[in-house]
Amino acid sequence: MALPANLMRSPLPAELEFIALQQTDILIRPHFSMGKIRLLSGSYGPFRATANIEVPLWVGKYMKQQGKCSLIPPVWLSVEWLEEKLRQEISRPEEFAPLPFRFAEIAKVFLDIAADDVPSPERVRSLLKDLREVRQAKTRKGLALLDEMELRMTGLGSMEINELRPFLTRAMGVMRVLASEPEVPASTADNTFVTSMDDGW
Amino acid sequence: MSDWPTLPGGSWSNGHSHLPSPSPEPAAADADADADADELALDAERADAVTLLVRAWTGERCAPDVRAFEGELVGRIMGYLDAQAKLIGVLKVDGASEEDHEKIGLVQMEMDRVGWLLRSYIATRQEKLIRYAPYINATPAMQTRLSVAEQTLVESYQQIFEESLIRDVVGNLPEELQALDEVLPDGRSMVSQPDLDKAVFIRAKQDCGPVLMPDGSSLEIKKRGIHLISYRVVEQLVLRGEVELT
Amino acid sequence: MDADYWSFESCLAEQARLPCTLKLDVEGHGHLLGANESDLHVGAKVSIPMWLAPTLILNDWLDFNIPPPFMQRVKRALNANARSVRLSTLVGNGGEWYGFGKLVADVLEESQAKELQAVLLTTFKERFVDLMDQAQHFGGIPSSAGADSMGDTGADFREGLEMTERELFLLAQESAKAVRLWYESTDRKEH
Amino acid sequence: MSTDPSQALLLECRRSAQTVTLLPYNAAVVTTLIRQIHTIHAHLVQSLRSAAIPGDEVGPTPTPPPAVMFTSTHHHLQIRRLKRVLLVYHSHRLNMLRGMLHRAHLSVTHLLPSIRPLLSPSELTFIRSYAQISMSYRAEFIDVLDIAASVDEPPKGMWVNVRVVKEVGEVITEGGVVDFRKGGRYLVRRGDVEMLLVQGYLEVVD
Repeated sequence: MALPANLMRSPLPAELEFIALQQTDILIRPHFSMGKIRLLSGSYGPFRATANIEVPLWVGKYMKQQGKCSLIPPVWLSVEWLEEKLRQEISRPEEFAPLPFRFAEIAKVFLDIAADDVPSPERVRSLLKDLREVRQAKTRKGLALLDEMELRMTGLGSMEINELRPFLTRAMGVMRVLASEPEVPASTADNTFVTSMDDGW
Repeated sequence: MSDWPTLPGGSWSNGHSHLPSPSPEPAAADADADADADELALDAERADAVTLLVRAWTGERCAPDVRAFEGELVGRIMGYLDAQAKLIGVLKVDGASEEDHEKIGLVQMEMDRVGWLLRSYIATRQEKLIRYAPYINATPAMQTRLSVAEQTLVESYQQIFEESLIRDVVGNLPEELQALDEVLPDGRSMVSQPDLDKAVFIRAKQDCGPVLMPDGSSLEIKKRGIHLISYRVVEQLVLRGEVELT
Repeated sequence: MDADYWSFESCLAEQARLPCTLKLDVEGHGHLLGANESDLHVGAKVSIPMWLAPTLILNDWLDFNIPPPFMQRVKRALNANARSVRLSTLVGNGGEWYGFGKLVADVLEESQAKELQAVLLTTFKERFVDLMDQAQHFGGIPSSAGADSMGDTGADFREGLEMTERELFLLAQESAKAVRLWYESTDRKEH
Repeated sequence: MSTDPSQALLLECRRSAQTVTLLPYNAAVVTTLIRQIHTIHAHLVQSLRSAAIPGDEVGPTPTPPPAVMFTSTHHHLQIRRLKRVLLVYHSHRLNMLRGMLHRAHLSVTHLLPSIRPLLSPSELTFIRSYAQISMSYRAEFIDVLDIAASVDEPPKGMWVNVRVVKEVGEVITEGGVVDFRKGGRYLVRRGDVEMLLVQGYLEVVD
């Protein structure tokens, strides 16, 4: 395969992380100065040691790993915000509390390479884990509503959707076949007979 | 060596390179989280070349069908990568300033990332083209979605694939059994085509109003709504960009 | 369950045999039809693979009744508790219960077909959520052996599944494992 | 019941897919099935010829007796079934070969030694031709990108500036060959020089 079968079935988690790194803008506090730089994805800078500046998450990660800046966590990546979301998640069993679409990927990058920039990172990590489990239980309840036509999953994040994709698309395919009109061979005796005749035998 | 449309000369070190569409300043993150969940839910609306490539890549990876090849975008990105590679080659030799070293690292990193994204986009298409080669070669509407190089690849693939099956199988059968494109009594065809009824995940970027379902019922698609639904039902919404595959 | 001409699973599914009775006299290839003597007469018991049965039935050369995996006692067991029925025992290891059921429904007359398809669909809807639970349970377990704390590897659960369910279980397990490995992987070592 | 030849081929496909391994080409069973098709086809032609009442060309040909139509329909479907099994077996193998070639970065010389005895002559031709058409497709991009390189994992590697502390000489890296001369400064992927850093030949310069 030009692309392995499992990739054809669904993007990998690492690929979703790549997209989050590319498509998410964050604030960083540089510890150095550098002139403006124009890249394909946009132009960034000039960088001054005093001023926070917005860059794509992959640029922030790159500079942080070089010890050149600290990352400023988004407002939702905090104990207060996540505790409130967890309460909402638990209090409304019928729907998913709105979270940033790529929250799982963004949170992981922050906690992996910039935990020192995140206040009480371990508490944030465990809140995220709790949120994941509550939402997973909700997803399972929602699956019971799956039919061959459609399933609404508003509020789910990209990583949560991706984990379900191969299983759900296949399950829906099975239901569609089971519910479909009979696939009946159109041929009747003479027709089959005729086709065997006019095949020039 | 194919001549990729290189960008007007640009040496990034003094910030004067002129990309055809310098990206608009990225939308500032909305500080007040709850004020507008919209900002949280949808990616910042960006239109730079890499964002467009991410969209093309996601569309190709998540759609059962072969999409139209993004020839202009790919050409532009190839030109950019070509120009940057030459620029970095020059700078590495004659010793760049400290600041240039900084910038080389970032530019090299972006080239790695964009290079991988482009290769993955091409490989994803290649896999679908090869799987449905006979159908694509027999359907002009599909061929228009391919680059010239892809058309050549798909035509030669069908030829060598069928040659092998002829030598090992059908070539050794009675003459009236040698066809490789028969339609069976129950309607199934030997020429497989993309299953447009396959379910896909979509995320609505705006209110799309009601959509007609195969059983005649109608489904309301609201902004930020996420649905697992048959691709055929939402294909037009996807192609018009009102919903995105995810 | 995959109807594509080039799918070997679809070919295998069509090998399932349907017990039928002959409605005409035929000489010379009884053995091909799974009978022991070669000349067959009206009423002879034959077992026909599903790639052949539909056409012969539609030409009114065969009669058949609902095969064992879809008889009343199975329906009663499914009605009682669909999740505990071991479908693999009904169609043999590697058999497709749903796939075979749909092929049979395609040759039943309309009302019987609708009724059988309803049984297939509700059974699948009731059982498939368990597939996800078990897969996430065993796919998501860090220990390499994929066994949970009680050493249960889910093998017993998987044994009872028919082929389509097993395929779904593996899809869910592969996906749960990929996400778990991603959460466990870290860039920290690069720091 | 003993597995009939077509079942054997299909189960080989399933086992090969589940274990992701290419099995030896089963020429014996393939030949048996092809021979079976010819035998049945001969019966079919013969039974059709005997059913057509010779000389009566005028009126519409009367439909032959049910038993003959039953037999001819059975034969007709059986040879199409056997043809399908053969085609499915062969196409499954060709697809597996493609995957193996891509994992070998389209290098036939690298791939062949390990699988050559497993292949039918036409499969060998196929894999060579496939490598050729893939290489010419690759040539379209090669001045900027190598589309034969693996795409399984997005790039994570980070770039670092290093200085050469002890003489190293030429090293093959993902980005090509680098000649590390003592005292020189180079920008390289961290992954490529991890060992040289650990052994003190190179040191990271910020």
